[in-house]
Amino acid sequence: MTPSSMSVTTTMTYAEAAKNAVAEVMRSDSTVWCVGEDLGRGGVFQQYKGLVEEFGPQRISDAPISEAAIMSAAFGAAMAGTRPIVEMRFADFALCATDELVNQIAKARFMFGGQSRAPMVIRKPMGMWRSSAAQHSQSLESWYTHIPGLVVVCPATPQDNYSMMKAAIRCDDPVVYLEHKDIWAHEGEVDPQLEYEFGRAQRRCNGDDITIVSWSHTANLAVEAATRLASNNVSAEVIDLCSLWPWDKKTVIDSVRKTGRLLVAHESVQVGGFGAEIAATVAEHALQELKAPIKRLGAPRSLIAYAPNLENQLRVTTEMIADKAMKLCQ
Amino acid sequence: MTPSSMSVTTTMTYAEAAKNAVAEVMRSDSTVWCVGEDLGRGGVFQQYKGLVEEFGPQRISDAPISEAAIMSAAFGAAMAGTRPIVEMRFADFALCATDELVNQIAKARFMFGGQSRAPMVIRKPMGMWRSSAAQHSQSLESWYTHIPGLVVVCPATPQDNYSMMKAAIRCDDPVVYLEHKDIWAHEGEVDPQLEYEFGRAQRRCNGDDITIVSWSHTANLAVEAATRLASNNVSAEVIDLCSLWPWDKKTVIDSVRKTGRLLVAHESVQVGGFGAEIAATVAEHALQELKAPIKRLGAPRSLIAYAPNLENQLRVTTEMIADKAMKLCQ
Amino acid sequence: MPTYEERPISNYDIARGLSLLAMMERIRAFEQQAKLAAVRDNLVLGAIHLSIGQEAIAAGVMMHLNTKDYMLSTHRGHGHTLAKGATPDSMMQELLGRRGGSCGGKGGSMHIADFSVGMLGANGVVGANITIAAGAAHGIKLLRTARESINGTDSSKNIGSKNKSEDNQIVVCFFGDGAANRGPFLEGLNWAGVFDLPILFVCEDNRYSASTLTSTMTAGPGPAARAESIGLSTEVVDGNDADAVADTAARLVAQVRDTGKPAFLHANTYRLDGHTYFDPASYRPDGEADHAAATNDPITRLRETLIEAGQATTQLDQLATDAEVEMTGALATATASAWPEDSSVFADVQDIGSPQQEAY
Amino acid sequence: MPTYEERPISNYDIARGLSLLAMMERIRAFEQQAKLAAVRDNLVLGAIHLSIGQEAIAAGVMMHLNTKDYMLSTHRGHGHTLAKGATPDSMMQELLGRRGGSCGGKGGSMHIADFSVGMLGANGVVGANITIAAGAAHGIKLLRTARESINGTDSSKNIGSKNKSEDNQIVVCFFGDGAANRGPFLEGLNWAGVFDLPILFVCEDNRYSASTLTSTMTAGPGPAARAESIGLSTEVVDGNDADAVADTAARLVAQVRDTGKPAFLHANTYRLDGHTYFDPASYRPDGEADHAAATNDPITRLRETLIEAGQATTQLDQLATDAEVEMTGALATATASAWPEDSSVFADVQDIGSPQQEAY
Ligand SMILES: Cc1ncc(C[n+]2csc(CCOP(=O)(O)OP(=O)(O)O)c2C)c(N)n1
Ligand SMILES: Cc1ncc(C[n+]2csc(CCOP(=O)(O)OP(=O)(O)O)c2C)c(N)n1
Ligand SMILES: [Mg+2]
Ligand SMILES: [Mg+2]
Repeated sequence: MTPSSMSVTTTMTYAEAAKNAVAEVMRSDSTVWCVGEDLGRGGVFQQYKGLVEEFGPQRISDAPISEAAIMSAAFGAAMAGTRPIVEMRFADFALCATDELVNQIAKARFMFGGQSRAPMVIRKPMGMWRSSAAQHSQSLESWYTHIPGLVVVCPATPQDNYSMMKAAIRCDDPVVYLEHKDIWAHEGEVDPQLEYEFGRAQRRCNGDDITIVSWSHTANLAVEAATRLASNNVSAEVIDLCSLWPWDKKTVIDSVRKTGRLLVAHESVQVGGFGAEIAATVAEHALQELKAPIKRLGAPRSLIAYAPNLENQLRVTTEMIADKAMKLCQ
Repeated sequence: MTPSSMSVTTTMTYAEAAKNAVAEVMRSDSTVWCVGEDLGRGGVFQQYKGLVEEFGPQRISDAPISEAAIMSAAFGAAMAGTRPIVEMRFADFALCATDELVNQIAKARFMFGGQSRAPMVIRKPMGMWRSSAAQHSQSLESWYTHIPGLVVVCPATPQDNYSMMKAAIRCDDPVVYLEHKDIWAHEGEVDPQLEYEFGRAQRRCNGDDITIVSWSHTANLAVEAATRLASNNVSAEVIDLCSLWPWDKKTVIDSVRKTGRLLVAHESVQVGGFGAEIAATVAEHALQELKAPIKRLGAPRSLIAYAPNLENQLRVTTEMIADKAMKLCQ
Repeated sequence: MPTYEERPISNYDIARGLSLLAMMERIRAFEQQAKLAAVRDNLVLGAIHLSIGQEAIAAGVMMHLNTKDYMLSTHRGHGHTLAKGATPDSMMQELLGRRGGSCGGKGGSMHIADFSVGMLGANGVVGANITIAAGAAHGIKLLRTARESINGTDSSKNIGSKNKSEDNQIVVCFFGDGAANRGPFLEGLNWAGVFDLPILFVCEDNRYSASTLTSTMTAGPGPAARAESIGLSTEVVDGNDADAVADTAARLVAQVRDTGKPAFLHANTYRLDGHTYFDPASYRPDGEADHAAATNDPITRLRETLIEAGQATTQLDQLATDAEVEMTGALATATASAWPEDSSVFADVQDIGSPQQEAY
Repeated sequence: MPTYEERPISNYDIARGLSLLAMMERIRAFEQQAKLAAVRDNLVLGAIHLSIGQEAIAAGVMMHLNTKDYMLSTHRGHGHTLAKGATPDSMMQELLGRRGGSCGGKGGSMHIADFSVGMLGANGVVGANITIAAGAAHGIKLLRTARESINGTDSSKNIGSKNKSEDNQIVVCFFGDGAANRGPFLEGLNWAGVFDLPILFVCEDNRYSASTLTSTMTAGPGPAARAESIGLSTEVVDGNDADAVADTAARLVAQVRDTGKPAFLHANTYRLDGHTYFDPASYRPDGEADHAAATNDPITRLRETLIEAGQATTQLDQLATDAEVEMTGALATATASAWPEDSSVFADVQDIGSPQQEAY
């Protein structure tokens, strides 16, 4: 975030922040449009509320239940010169459009030797929310980091959802934009002048004893954990990656060099999660500076269950982050 | 591999090995069947050659160009009591059936509280082969390791493709079975009595200076690299993981404890690749024993290009493995 | 696509009518209790989708199936599941995420399933069940062939079993009007047609896909025309006329059993409630739902038919009362049930590489 | 679905016939050279799919397009690409993976594209182009609205431009008979219908999907019936009769331009070669291909028409000779071209997080 000289901040929710960003860009760029199921009634999480009234049903477009076509038609329209914002409703349903995203959108520019561009924002609400069970709760961000051609971002706060949405719409590459479903109603101050640059992490807490790297809603939990740790005299540095591709290696490595300890925390399944990439990178570049083993905290390799007590078994909580960090510092 | 007392080995190709395994199991279990495009003419790589003549078109079933339906219909048939072998033709096309594999097949047993099973072998020929460009060359094994409910295997030799295919068909869970397209014609000795157990790595070379972990065809290159290293007085231990989920942590960690050095080599994109999981696991469990940073060798985060000189830029070669290992040991 | 014609009331099948009504009342009562559990008691945490107003289809189709037949459902699957023979207790326990739930509390409403009665699962992904269902029918066909090849030639099948046709296991697959715009609709119907599979597809056309009027997002005449273009034997029925559904389904189920070939039933209906229990459905034109409730409630309509055919109101009321008692009981049972064992979250992931052996 | 009727030879449009033949000869010659490059010279490393025998469709449709129109193709896209106006040199260079190739040697035959002439790409995934093409048409419509809202009201469009209809940009999307069994067929056609998009879908039905007879894997009457059931204006044509294709396409292209609504053309044809250049196609019944080559080669057929209409054989031969000279030249140029810069493999991945900045 580049702080601006004359900031006028407003309080808004995470959902409103994205909506306001979308509306602002749509006002100035008539090629930007949104497409997805039920958008005309505000979208399933009301993150498009009121937009159809301002921009009309062509630019806030409903869609048939055809995720593959939503993704792919938006791509065609992007190649034709528009800038679509694609709504996938739940990140899980985006799996119905995997060929479209991975084989087509991510590859088009390269495959055609730079002749085409796919400036698209692909919104995929992710994460656990309201006992939604195995098909409505997944966090698959690590998949997309593995696919050349895609930018992958995970806003954790209203400010980020505002600034990163603007950056994503401006971006000429396809951006997989992963909002977390559990924080739509989170409120926060938003400075509309703050600009976000992909690949920049945010140091959300400064500390000397341990580096905690996280993203999406888990980054918020990590900040809470840092507060608890502080009261136990452990000084934790919390780095919110914000974007996973590109990701801010320098900030992470510099921090680990300083603290000598690394914990990566994320909601998604630990095996094959993006935490592994961070751990592996640090193990390659800062091994000598480590005072303790690198730890990861992700979900066990099980499926997300419906019953709340079962679902809770799969959560990475503030407490778990604090405990693990504590142990690592002992 | 459990060696058998009275082994009669036969020479066969990697493609034939799998075919023979399939045929043998089909002879004894009438619920096993294969389904995919063009199977009645032997399949696109002739890996089903002759099977329709023996088992008929119902059990060696052609399919419409409907990967989603092939995957999903096989799943329905599995729940109904058959044991399908699903042919996806190219791993890339399997992306057309991602919802089916990830949201349905992998989750059914758990989501339904153990009421259903999906004993399926999902064959996805992967990897670079014959200048096939970006949509016919991908290696996405790391994706599947991240999905609870899936077994993920990568046979590298005819023996493995024989023994692992048998184990996969016997398995009551869905198995993502990734054959490498570039080695269909590789010949090797196959002992039909050798049994494979998932989660067992193979130590393909013994060594003391460095552990090289790999899988699929890259494991063969790692073995070649070990030979070159030996002539430079570097003793490399080569571990072929064989199955990525479950994977043989113990063998890898024990080896790293012995050698103090780890290089993971794979064909797929390095960022978010399964090499990261291995590096992260070792960085957690054997950090103290490491004499050098953990290194990974995977493809750059670019797309696979058509022109051979470009394609070559993206390859992990024997030479690169040997060089990187050499440097690590200096 | 013949549509249903008026039945002369003289030879009306009262026993069947009563049985349909009883089932419809049970479905209605189950969902009313489920809604109370959600809204009043805050005990249903995930989304539930009610089929209030659509009960005639579940009841009218399922009465022709036995527990060996398979059925696959949607996110709106309570009615189908109950009509297929699942017990309300295990269903309500599942909705509340409790021990005893048919999926052990792991699935909830959207993944409700009861394999013991041939109910192979609701589905949280619209349309995904269509290809799976075609596959279940494929499995039936393959296993039949496998058995025949063990037991002797094809002809033995015709000699051996007297009631051959009733023995022929089939699959029924439900989905909504919105699902007909997803790829699996084409791929699944084509699959069933190509492989001659014993499956009846039932499109429950309630005119809405969540908050969207489906007709605004559907090109051409709709699902039935599409099914016909894929070569399926297709019928259209007033899905709120329980007898019409039962008659048409009887014909189609028998046809599927006899021929082993797929068929398609398009049933027009209306959902009286919101998309989810917390959806006020304010996107509907004013009065639309009220009008439907007043004039086109399938339960009211069937009651009227039965009264016309001579049944006493009190007897019919009793069915509603019985259903309510049964379902209030189910909710009480579920509410009193324990949570699942914590450790069950690591069970039934997979045999090999299961998180029970190593959590990560 | 009217099928094409016999044209009286008296008012035959010779100029158009010659132009069609010239294009067909160029396509044929290009692919013959490409095959030589592959088989004789071993210079084409990836798979190439030849459209020999299917040239009339590419030529007959594309003659009604201009370079502002978009076209999306399949794995079998050389003919489409050439007919859309791409240069043989850049195409052959692409097939050989050389510098100068229209995709810089990164795509090869299966991803051939030339955006400068509105050719938005071949596709390695069967059917995937259908939804993308619908989207390109969606983009056209959105941009038109955006321009109108800047330039004034809708009515200005009717006053302002004299040749309004010809100015209306459209999309043409080609695919094979096999693609009609994939989900994108349904989703893409429905999309185009729902949003009233200016797109012509062209199904090139060569009866085979790789080694499989498509009819064995297609339920019902086939793609045209499916398109009709999705509400698209649909015609069927003998795809090996170049004039018939040109006539029908003229009508449909004009209709799509005028109405802004989608249409569907089903063109029956036959591929004379294997699926890939190294496929012996031994799965075909004996003599089938020979018979087709003898009786149903679209080039031979058009030559016969032209001769009947009074054209001299020598003049027609000249077109073939010219084409061969041109395409031999293209192959020579391509063969002499350098490989792409090694570093280009890291270009055009993405602006942000590109491997040019950091390889991993
Ligand atoms: C692939 C997919 N896309 C979107 C959704 C979200 N969703 C759940 S139900 C529904 C509407 C379904 O409409 P219809 O098929 O007519 O069934 P109905 O709800 O009317 O019974 C939608 C869009 C989903 N579950 N799956
Ligand atoms: C999704 C997908 N499945 C399978 C393939 C492999 N494949 C390439 S071409 C082809 C046959 C296509 O048949 P059709 O659509 O009729 O086109 P034709 O080759 O006859 O021109 C197949 C199966 C593919 N490229 N993409
Ligand atoms: Mg509906
Ligand atoms: Mg074809």
